[in-house]
Amino acid sequence: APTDEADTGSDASDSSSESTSETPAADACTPDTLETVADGTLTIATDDPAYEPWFVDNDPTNGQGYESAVAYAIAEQLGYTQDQVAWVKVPFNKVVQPGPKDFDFDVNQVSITEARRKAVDFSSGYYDVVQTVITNKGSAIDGVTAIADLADAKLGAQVGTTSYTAITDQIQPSQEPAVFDTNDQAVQALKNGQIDGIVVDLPTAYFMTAVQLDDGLIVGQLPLPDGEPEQFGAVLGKDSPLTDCISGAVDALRDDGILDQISQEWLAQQGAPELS
Amino acid sequence: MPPEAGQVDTAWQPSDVQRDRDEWRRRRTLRSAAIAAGSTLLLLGAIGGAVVSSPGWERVQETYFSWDKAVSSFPAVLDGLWLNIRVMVVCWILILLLSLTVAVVRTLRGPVAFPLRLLGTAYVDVFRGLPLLLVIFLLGFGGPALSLQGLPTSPLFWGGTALVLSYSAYVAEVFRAGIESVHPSQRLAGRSLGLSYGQTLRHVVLPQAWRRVIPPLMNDLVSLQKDSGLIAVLGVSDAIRKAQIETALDFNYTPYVVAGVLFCCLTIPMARLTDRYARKKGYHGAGGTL
Amino acid sequence: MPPEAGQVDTAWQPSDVQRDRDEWRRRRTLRSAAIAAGSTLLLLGAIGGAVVSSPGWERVQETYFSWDKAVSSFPAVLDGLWLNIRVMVVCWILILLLSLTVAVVRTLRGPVAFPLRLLGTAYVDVFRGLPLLLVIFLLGFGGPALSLQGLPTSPLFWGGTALVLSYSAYVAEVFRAGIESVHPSQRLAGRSLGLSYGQTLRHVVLPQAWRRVIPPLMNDLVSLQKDSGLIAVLGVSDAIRKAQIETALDFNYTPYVVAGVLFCCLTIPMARLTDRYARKKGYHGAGGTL
Amino acid sequence: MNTPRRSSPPLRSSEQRRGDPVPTELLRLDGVRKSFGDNVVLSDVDLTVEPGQCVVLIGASGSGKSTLLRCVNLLEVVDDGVITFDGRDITDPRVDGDEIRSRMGMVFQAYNLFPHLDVIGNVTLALRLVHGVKADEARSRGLAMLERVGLAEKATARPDDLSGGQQQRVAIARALVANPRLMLLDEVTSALDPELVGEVLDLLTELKGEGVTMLLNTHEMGFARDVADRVCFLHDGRIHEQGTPDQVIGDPQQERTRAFLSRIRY
Amino acid sequence: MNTPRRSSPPLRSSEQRRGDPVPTELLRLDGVRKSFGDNVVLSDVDLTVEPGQCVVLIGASGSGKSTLLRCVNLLEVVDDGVITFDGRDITDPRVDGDEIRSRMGMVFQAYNLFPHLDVIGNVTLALRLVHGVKADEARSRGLAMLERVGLAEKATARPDDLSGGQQQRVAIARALVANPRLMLLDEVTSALDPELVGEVLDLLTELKGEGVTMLLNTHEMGFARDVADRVCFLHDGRIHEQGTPDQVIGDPQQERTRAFLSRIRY
Ligand SMILES: Nc1ncnc2c1ncn2[C@@H]1O[C@H](COP(=O)(O)OP(=O)(O)OP(=O)(O)O)[C@@H](O)[C@H]1O
Ligand SMILES: Nc1ncnc2c1ncn2[C@@H]1O[C@H](COP(=O)(O)OP(=O)(O)OP(=O)(O)O)[C@@H](O)[C@H]1O
Ligand SMILES: [Mg+2]
Ligand SMILES: [Mg+2]
Repeated sequence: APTDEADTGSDASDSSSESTSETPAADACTPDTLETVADGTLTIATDDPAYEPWFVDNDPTNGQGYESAVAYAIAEQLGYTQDQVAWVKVPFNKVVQPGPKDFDFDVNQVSITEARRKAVDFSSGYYDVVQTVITNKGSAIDGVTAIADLADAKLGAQVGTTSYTAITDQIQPSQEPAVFDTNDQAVQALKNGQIDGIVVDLPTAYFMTAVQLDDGLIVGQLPLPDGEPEQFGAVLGKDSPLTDCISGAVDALRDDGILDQISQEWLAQQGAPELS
Repeated sequence: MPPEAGQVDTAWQPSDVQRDRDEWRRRRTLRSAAIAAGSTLLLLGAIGGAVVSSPGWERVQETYFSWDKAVSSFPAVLDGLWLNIRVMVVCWILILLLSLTVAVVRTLRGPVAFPLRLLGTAYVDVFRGLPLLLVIFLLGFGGPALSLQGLPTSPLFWGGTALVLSYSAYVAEVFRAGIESVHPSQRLAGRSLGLSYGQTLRHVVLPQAWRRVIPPLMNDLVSLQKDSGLIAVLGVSDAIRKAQIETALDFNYTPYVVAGVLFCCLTIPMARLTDRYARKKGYHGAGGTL
Repeated sequence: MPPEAGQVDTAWQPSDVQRDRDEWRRRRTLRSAAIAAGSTLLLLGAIGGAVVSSPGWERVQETYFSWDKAVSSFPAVLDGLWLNIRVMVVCWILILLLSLTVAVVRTLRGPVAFPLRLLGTAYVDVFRGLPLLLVIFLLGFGGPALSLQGLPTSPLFWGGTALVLSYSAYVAEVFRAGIESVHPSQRLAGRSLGLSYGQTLRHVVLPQAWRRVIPPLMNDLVSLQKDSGLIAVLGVSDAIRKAQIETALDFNYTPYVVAGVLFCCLTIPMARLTDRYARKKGYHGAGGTL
Repeated sequence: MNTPRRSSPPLRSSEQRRGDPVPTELLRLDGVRKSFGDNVVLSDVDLTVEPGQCVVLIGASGSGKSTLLRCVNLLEVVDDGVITFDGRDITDPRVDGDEIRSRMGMVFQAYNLFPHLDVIGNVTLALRLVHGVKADEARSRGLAMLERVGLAEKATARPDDLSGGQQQRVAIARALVANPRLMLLDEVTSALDPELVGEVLDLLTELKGEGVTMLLNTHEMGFARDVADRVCFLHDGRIHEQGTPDQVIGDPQQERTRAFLSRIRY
Repeated sequence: MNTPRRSSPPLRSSEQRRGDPVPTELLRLDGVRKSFGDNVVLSDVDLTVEPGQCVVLIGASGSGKSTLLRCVNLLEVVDDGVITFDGRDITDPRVDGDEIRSRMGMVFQAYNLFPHLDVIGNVTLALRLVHGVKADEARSRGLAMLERVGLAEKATARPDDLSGGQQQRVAIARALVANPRLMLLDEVTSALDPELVGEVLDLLTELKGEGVTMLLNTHEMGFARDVADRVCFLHDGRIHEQGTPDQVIGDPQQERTRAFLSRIRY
């Protein structure tokens, strides 16, 4: 299952806090010099199954979906062609384990946090996360506009996500949040009326309300904790030699507006009302 | 009434009294059986009816019992099942070996065997106590992370090791109960023939223990078959994981049901065969009409 | 050499020959025990040494055995364990009741009981065959989806039902083996006293079957304790789920180990107590020095 | 051992049947047949036992002695024939077998005590469950019965801790405690050490002296001679010879009886 | 039954000991003592068995007869005293018990056949495993032995399908097939139906006629009288009286022996 999560997002520009320079020399980051696991090939990992709208049809190789497109863009930025990119399916638990890795980096909606940096490296963030509350029409929290009104709700989230932390830290409901292995199990529970609402990132919220729920609706988005954006970043092995290059590539994509372009293409762009 | 002496074996005919009785018994049996069958069916029907006529049934049926989805997900799930089967077979053999060793060690007596017994007991206690998932995590991720020379990093290797270690602790207890259920006089009879401790164990005690532990072993084999899927957390795809992947495409849970049916197709014949085998090997059974 | 007749019981002193032998045996026992203990320690030491001196040990230690993380995650994991315990206790009672009923039904003979027996067999086959996770999915999500009047939608209710149904199929087989291991003559003895079928079952067969099934029941209880956590997929948090949540904060897996240790703290005393109980209840054991 | 039997509470069945004419025989078998599959174990067996009588079955192993007793105790369903007990056809399928069994006492070859209950528990189980006697009274009646078989001090012992002879005496006490109309005893001494045989046979002799009706089978010809009112020789499921012990054992008329008796040597 | 014993292959131990002076006694117990916890079961037992002799132990249940045989078979470790077998002190802890046991044959009270093996499998198990006889030869020796006990046609039957007497004869064949120097027989007829006792005792009488050395215990006084060269009366773990059968059984000197014999009535 995909996993994101964080306490406090770190700023995109200083995300690779362990790297010495923000923009490494471009010539150090070519397919010839990069110490990838397979020479001349960029091996990218994600979980199986991979969910929309981040991937489409559980097939990362088709370049469709936000993260698949970003991954190919990073590869292109580093000078790899389409067919020099290999995908491997790696469960999330394995990505963050110590030990040798059989991939160069992993994209799997993983939120960047300082605590996690003790275990893995992160690239610069490639997506700014907003946590959103969704529900079914007519539920107990239909029409809620203030966070305080969610206090008695039974909310659900996926395990290991920052959405869960958002419930416990920001909403602080009286009922213990329900934690699910995957988002679609949370959706099932919502349909059954076992929970009142789900907290997910905004793009997933759009996908769920539009596709998975018959009469789902977005209640609103949670305000950013202390104003800092939470970001998804690519995950690399601890002290990976590639971290700086990947971060450089992400930064370049952001600066060139390519990330925005990809986001326009794959993620619904309407905002949601912010809960007070 | 009674038949003539001398023609009993060949030409016995039931007396009138007996015919009456037989008739009465036949009618009563029929009636009772009909009542039993009827009430069973009624009960099942009532449950089924309640389910089918419930407001949510249509949605449940679509989500869990969609024929199209079953057909389309079948190949993938079957493919995953193949992994379960291979893991199960290999691990089961290793489990039998390891658990038998541990069980034998735990039945040794005397001060000489004390450290071994202690080791066996500690092993059983710890690995029976630890959740299998944890053992798989520790070995499956921790093992390769140690980067030990000569040991493979394959998730199948480490996941299999975790399964074997965890299950052997359970199965060792089953074997121990079996060994302890063989009457001590059998062991004495073996020793008095000049057989050594090991020979007696091998040729006298274990063959008898073996028959008695078949039903509980069967239980463990069935659950191993299913737990073999837990090594999916290490990144290999078993039937359940494949079902999950299929489910993610359109959030239809039918593939899980397909996996369940496939599992049943494996375990039910296995259970029936074991039952027959156990019975042939002389389970007498306290069940009876009296 | 031998003592004088008449003073045997009170004043027997071993003869010189016997003293020699005792001395020789004592020395040999000591030596063998030392060898056994030594080699055991050596083996464990070698494995431990290899692990600790491996290149990846430091990272592994940090990831799995971090003291700070253990302390910080302990309260949450303990809180989750409380759920496991509650679920386990309630479900275990229900499991014993249901499985005993099924086992008794499966040992009935005669045509009258045929439909019941069929039902019992089908139940055991299906629910033993289906992976527990699947049963939890089907009932935990499918059950509430039916929106049946009068039934709660609580995941604890439906998850508990799934556990009870699944485990009872296993435990019923254990009970059945136990019932069938009671010698038929015991049943006859009961009936000949005028006890009815049910009274004989209740007062003669089951008390004897009970002692014999304690070790396998213990196995099942231990695994129930751990599988009780599977209902976490329905959104309630058990010890393992809590550990997972803690782990997600910083990708440190120590909370899993904390959960494992807590589980062991529950199961090991339980196992020791059952062993003692089973032994007191007259397990003779084919183990012995001969 | 000195509690006279007649001081026990009156028998249930004789209360029920008050007023009816008392039939001369307590048990009557007419043309009883029993087979297991193709194996015809009993055929055309006629036999009567009068109240107070002691009838002894003798015959080779496999001749059907145990099967006959089990049929009378309704532990087996006969193929044909009528067994009348206390004036009632108990082979009728409409009869409540539990009730009939509760009025007989049966003791098996291998004593079949319940290992999970102590001695007094074994003796009082049926009293409490079947005869509805309160725990207190059951206990005192059980103790009195144990006293009578000389085992009062073993009341709280486990059956496994008793010698074979003691176990068998407990089994007899268990069968006897509910004042059965008829005692069925299936080779009650054959699993015992020879010196323990005596104590059980002594007890039976005593019971016979007290007027307990008994149908039993044994290999102890000396004992059969001493206590039997009538001896029946079974061979291949048929009664070939019956009469007083002196007739059947002392002076057998049939060739088969003689052959059987000669094989029992030591 | 007509294969003479001496045509069997020569005994292993007599080959090993060729040249040594043959000791007059085969088995000798000196001051043997055995206790279980506080319960002293044997004390100060002296006994000798000469080759070809048949020594019979008699005594009440619990007097220690089985324990004595088990001590000789090294199934129990004595507390004190010396047992000499074939000239060697077998109570010495340095002795290889398996090797000693392989030169004795022991038959138990409750016959202890292996239920998972067929009859021939039971008989040949030790031949193959202990005496290193090839499967073919073991089989033919086993069959010859079964022939001798009159059960050749039951070679492939399961023990559970045999009658008690047949089972016990198989157990004797199993013990005898490896040509033991000494046969130990622990109440081999006490679990049998009286008419089956005869066939086993006949076999033993025959073995005795062929010169097999036997140490046995029995409750069949008639048999003891017929075959024993010497009878030993055990009481409370001590040998109180020994001598010829006519002396001990016919004309016991000790009060205790008389009391014991009088208790065995039928
Ligand atoms: N439940 C049964 N099923 C099949 N055959 C049986 C059953 N019970 C007894 N028999 C057969 O019936 C025959 C008579 O058995 P039964 O036990 O009545 O003999 P018996 O005279 O009591 O012998 P013994 O002196 O050995 O006790 C035997 O051939 C036996 O194999
Ligand atoms: N393994 C044992 N542990 C403890 N006590 C034992 C053991 N074996 C025998 N005994 C005790 O030793 C005593 C003698 O037993 P043994 O079996 O030698 O008697 P026996 O003369 O063979 O009697 P029987 O004629 O009943 O077979 C008995 O009191 C018995 O309880
Ligand atoms: Mg019988
Ligand atoms: Mg004995």
